[in-house]
Amino acid sequence: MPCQIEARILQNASENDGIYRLRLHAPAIAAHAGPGQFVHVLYGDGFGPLMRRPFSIHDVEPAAGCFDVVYAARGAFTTGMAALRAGDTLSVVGPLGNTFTLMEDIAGPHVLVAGGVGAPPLHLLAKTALGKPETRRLVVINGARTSHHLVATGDFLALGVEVRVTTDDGSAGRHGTVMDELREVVGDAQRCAVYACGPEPMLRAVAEFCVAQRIPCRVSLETVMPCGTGVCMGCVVKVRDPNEADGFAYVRACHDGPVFDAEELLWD
Amino acid sequence: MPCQIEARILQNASENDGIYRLRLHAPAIAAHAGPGQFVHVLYGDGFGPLMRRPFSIHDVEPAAGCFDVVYAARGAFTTGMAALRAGDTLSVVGPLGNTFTLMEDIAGPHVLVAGGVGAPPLHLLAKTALGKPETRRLVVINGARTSHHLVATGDFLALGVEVRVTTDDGSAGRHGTVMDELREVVGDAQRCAVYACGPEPMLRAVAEFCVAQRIPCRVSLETVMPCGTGVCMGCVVKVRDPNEADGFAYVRACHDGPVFDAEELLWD
Amino acid sequence: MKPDLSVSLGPLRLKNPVLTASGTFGFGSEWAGFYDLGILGAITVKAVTVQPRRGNPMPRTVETAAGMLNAIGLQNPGVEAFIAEKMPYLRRFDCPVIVNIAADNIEDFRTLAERLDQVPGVSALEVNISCPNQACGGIEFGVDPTLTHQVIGDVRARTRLPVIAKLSPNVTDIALIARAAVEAGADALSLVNTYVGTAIDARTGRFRLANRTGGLSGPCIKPLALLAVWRVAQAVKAPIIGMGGIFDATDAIEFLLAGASAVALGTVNFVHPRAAVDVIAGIEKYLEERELASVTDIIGRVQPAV
Amino acid sequence: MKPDLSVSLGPLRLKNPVLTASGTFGFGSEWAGFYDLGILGAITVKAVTVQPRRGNPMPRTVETAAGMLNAIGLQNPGVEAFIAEKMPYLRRFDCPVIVNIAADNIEDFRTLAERLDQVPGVSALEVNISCPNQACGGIEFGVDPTLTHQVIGDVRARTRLPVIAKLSPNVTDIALIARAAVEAGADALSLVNTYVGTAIDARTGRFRLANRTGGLSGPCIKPLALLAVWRVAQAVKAPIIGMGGIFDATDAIEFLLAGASAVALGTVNFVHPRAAVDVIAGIEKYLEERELASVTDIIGRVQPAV
Ligand SMILES: Cc1cc2nc3c(=O)[nH]c(=O)nc-3n(C[C@H](O)[C@H](O)[C@H](O)COP(=O)(O)OP(=O)(O)OC[C@H]3O[C@@H](n4cnc5c(N)ncnc54)[C@H](O)[C@@H]3O)c2cc1C
Ligand SMILES: Cc1cc2nc3c(=O)[nH]c(=O)nc-3n(C[C@H](O)[C@H](O)[C@H](O)COP(=O)(O)OP(=O)(O)OC[C@H]3O[C@@H](n4cnc5c(N)ncnc54)[C@H](O)[C@@H]3O)c2cc1C
Ligand SMILES: Cc1cc2nc3c(=O)[nH]c(=O)nc-3n(C[C@H](O)[C@H](O)[C@H](O)COP(=O)(O)O)c2cc1C
Ligand SMILES: Cc1cc2nc3c(=O)[nH]c(=O)nc-3n(C[C@H](O)[C@H](O)[C@H](O)COP(=O)(O)O)c2cc1C
Ligand code: FES
Ligand code: FES
Repeated sequence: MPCQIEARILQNASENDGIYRLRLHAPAIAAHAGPGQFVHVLYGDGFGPLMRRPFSIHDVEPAAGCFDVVYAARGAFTTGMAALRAGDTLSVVGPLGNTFTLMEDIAGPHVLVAGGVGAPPLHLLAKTALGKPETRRLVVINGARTSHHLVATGDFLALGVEVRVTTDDGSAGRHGTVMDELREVVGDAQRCAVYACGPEPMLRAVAEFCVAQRIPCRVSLETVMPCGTGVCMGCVVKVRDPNEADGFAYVRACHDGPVFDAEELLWD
Repeated sequence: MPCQIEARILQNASENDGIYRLRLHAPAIAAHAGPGQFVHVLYGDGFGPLMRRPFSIHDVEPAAGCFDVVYAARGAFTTGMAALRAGDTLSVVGPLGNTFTLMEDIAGPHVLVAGGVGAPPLHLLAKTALGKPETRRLVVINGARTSHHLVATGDFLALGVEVRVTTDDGSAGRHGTVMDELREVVGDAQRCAVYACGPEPMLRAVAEFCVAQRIPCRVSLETVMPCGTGVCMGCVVKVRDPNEADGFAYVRACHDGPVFDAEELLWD
Repeated sequence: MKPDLSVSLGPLRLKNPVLTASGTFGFGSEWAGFYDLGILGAITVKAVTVQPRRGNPMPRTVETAAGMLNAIGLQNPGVEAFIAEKMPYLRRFDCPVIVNIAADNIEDFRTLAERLDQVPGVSALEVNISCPNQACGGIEFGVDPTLTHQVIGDVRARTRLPVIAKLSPNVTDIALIARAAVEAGADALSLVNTYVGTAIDARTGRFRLANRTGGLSGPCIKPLALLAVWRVAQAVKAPIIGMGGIFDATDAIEFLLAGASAVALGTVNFVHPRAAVDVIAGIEKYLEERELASVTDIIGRVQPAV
Repeated sequence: MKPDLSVSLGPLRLKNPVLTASGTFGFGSEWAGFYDLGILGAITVKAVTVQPRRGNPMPRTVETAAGMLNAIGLQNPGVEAFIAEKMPYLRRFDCPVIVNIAADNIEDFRTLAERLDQVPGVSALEVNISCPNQACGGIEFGVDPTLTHQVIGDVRARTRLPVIAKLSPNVTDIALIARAAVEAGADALSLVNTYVGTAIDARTGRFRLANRTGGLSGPCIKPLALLAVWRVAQAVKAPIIGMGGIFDATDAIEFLLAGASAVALGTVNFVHPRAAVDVIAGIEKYLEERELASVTDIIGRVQPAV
């Protein structure tokens, strides 16, 4: 059950080029948040920005009543948010959306494909998956444009999981894309499961590859989300629906997602 | 000639209950600003607030290239401005408007009536008047609701001029209004000149008193000022004009004022 | 003594004047975490059509200065699924349910009116005449007084429920449309629906909405909506549900002063899910501070500036 | 090579597409401190009437969400004083001067057209048909195609200057009015003028403007203005001067993409006095980055979203 909280900022610091980590005190959210879920954030009382923006939950410490968000300062909202300091407050609504759940009966590795600021939900997934009996092997593929754009690599390493870094320019890890690593990991490991979050072209490549290879795959999608709570129908994604004309329907990314089975999705 | 400057904030600190002093680095403005003139201020790139707000120039240090504004945090704009810190920038347009000029051939005192946040232009007037041959005697009447609402009293005292404080509740100085002091100062001093700035009801009382007593009087008026530069006609005040129907015209407070001769003004 | 917040919208009696605006509150079921829906004056649900509607392609919304454009395209499960799947939940609350009905032809409006007439728990119909009429080459029903009269009259003839006409503000003279709706039998008027606008992405050179145009809502339209309400209040006696950019109790009071008997909260629900709670409390406080016994003491009471 | 910024507005050739919007730039003389007026594509001055106008009582303006309402009431010194006192200054700059003319009866429009026809330095007339017509019981000229045709036709017949019709957006179908203006001989169209709205002070229970209603301008109206421009561009061939909430070069480019041949800066002048300088530079940079030879390469070139 989502709730609305004026959360105190415990920390809001730069991690990498334009990448920030925000720690918020919001016990009611920290108590329930699962991997893949997000919070809908607003700062200021003015109308610029007017609308909330969604951010995935990167980490939770239910005991301390706090959770972390990792975000990129891109447009007006996120650069404005980056200027806030510890002690300021931020209005958050959450936790929202569905969760990544660990797929069952996976003999091979669970492969988490994290592109750029798509890393946060997969970090929380990795953290919750660790130690569970179904998690025999966990591989994180952590890609970005350059080493400066890598997100959460240190956090993944700190979890002690296997991390394979790729950068488009070779400035860190493998010179290539997450797809190169994915093909390799899948190649030597049958019956794996894939979980992905990142920019849309990457997600599409991962999803189409997995569908073609019959590898079970879940992806977390980003769309513009005016309400985040399922009431406005502004955030829909196209999914297969044999009962509908042309075989597709629009479902809410905020409420029915953001995590979808790659099999269901239709890409334009 | 007004100019537009991205001015660096040198200081922005609370002085009294909700009263702030802002020091800005803006040499082109500091070099030319006179008493009664104002700057038109904007903060942020967003549209909330959208419009600039006018603030009188309280003090200038042309040599250091900076000037001061003293303001009350009231609405959205001024409370937002109060949250800025040294090192931040603020867009200022100025200096704008006409100036208080010292009236000539005044045998008695020049009486400066400063109500609440009307003090700033009179502070700069007092500072520039000091030492001029025509300034034989200078009396500042500095009024406010309570001692917590007094503005610039310390600054006036530091100039070494005669300061008469009044508060509505008697928490500092005389228990009464600036009008009580004004009547007293005028009573024992013939041929004085009055300069006033403050809330409209006070200004009206001062102006009507002076007109009735045939005391030369200049008042600085506040109206909503969308442009501050004389182009929008949004800030007008009603002045006598025998050439117009009904004997009045509207003139721009920002460009033809903000300082007007009390004789000219018509109060509704 | 607490002030009396209750108001009447024709035959409909509300415990307070704060409603949700259609399309911004879904069918209520997502709101359980934020507050008890029973506190609301009434719930207005998302537009319902005869057949299910899939809605428009994405992108469907874009933020603009102090507002947003939407082009959802009336996505909804259709009237039968609404009655079967959504009404049971809505009936649980101590709060009238206003069903917003939409159609692109008169026949569908008639069908909806008849079908919903006897459904338990439905308290009123809000007729969304902002849709383009297929039979008239895509011109909106609500921009033409004759079409407005026809739709409202036909709905009126087919239901015993109170009929609320939801007016489009995209017209030269909204009072003219309001009069047509009232003459055709509308018990109350809702205004305003969204203002039609667009957004373009200079970087890509493309429209930002797949549908090209969308409806503008939020604080940016408040000055326009407030005037529309005042003008209609001068022109007709029917009670008005005012909306358009209401974000807090002060905004709501402005609409009441302009002549609205009730207000609806739209876009604000996305930004402040608990807005209705705050607006109801804020209206009560305003009346208390002024020692007014009833909210009806401020309706339409705006005075000249000077 | 620098891109070519010049555009044509019918017979009027401008060195770049950036103008000032009438009423937001006075008669230019206050701007000397900010930049050389000669950089502008054209200067459009404040509305001029036959007789001097004192304007409305205060308050005349109020800030709203991302916008402002104004009810200045056409305060101006009258056409004779304008010619004698304002034109000499304006003639000094290497920049066409467009004179905005306003009247509440047809006779005055004719008088203004004849009087200004031969005044040296006047490059075009912009006919402000958003004023209420006294002879028609206060209905705005610009909301009625017949009245629009009459005013523009009468002005057209009395001047050899290019005639620009400035359209009101407070209409059901702005393309209809645009067509009437073009048929009557308008060389170009300016749109939009302000949207009529109001503001109420909940604390005092009063209207915030002495005039009760005012015209809404600023970023809040941009989505509406942009659509108006696009619609008119689809309907007529006449060149369009687009305006409404333009605050930076990106906004200006959006209007050009929507089909405006030039843009005018209004409310932004109050907030960013040097806006015109930045907008001209920003358009040039945009074209350079895309290796486009001329600003005409983007006019009307908006594409579907997907
Ligand atoms: C479920 C979900 C989880 C997300 N998690 C993260 C995260 O953990 N870290 C992170 O850095 N980013 C995350 N994002 C993206 C983040 O919401 C956008 O980066 C942010 O909205 C950009 O806002 P802006 O104003 O700074 O930039 P803008 O310049 O406004 O926009 C930049 C991009 O964000 C998109 N955007 C704008 N408004 C919204 C909105 N209301 N909802 C969604 N997208 C919008 C725009 O279309 C544009 O592509 C997530 C998005 C979704 C949908
Ligand atoms: C020439 C001049 C000099 C001024 N000097 C000072 C000063 O030295 N110190 C000081 O504290 N205040 C000064 N003011 C007043 C100051 O401009 C207002 O207090 C400020 O605009 C309030 O803005 P706000 O958003 O915080 O409050 P709001 O809640 O927006 O408004 C509070 C009051 O300010 C008025 N106001 C709003 N916008 C404007 C505007 N654009 N122009 C003028 N008034 C507006 C409102 O009508 C209202 O009465 C001066 C005003 C003028 C006209
Ligand atoms: C996303 C969205 C969907 C809407 N859907 C409907 C609808 O289905 N039927 C309707 O009559 N109005 C609909 N509206 C209009 C609102 O009910 C309301 O009239 C309008 O948004 C103005 O109010 P606001 O500014 O408070 O949002 C919708 C508005 C939005 C923002
Ligand atoms: C204070 C003010 C005065 C205006 N006066 C006039 C006028 O005299 N004649 C006219 O045609 N338009 C007038 N306008 C309208 C503008 O020219 C312009 O059409 C409108 O403001 C929209 O542009 P903007 O949003 O960029 O301001 C005025 C606008 C403002 C804000
Ligand atoms: S964001 Fe509103 S339904 Fe998903
Ligand atoms: S504020 Fe615009 S003319 Fe004075």
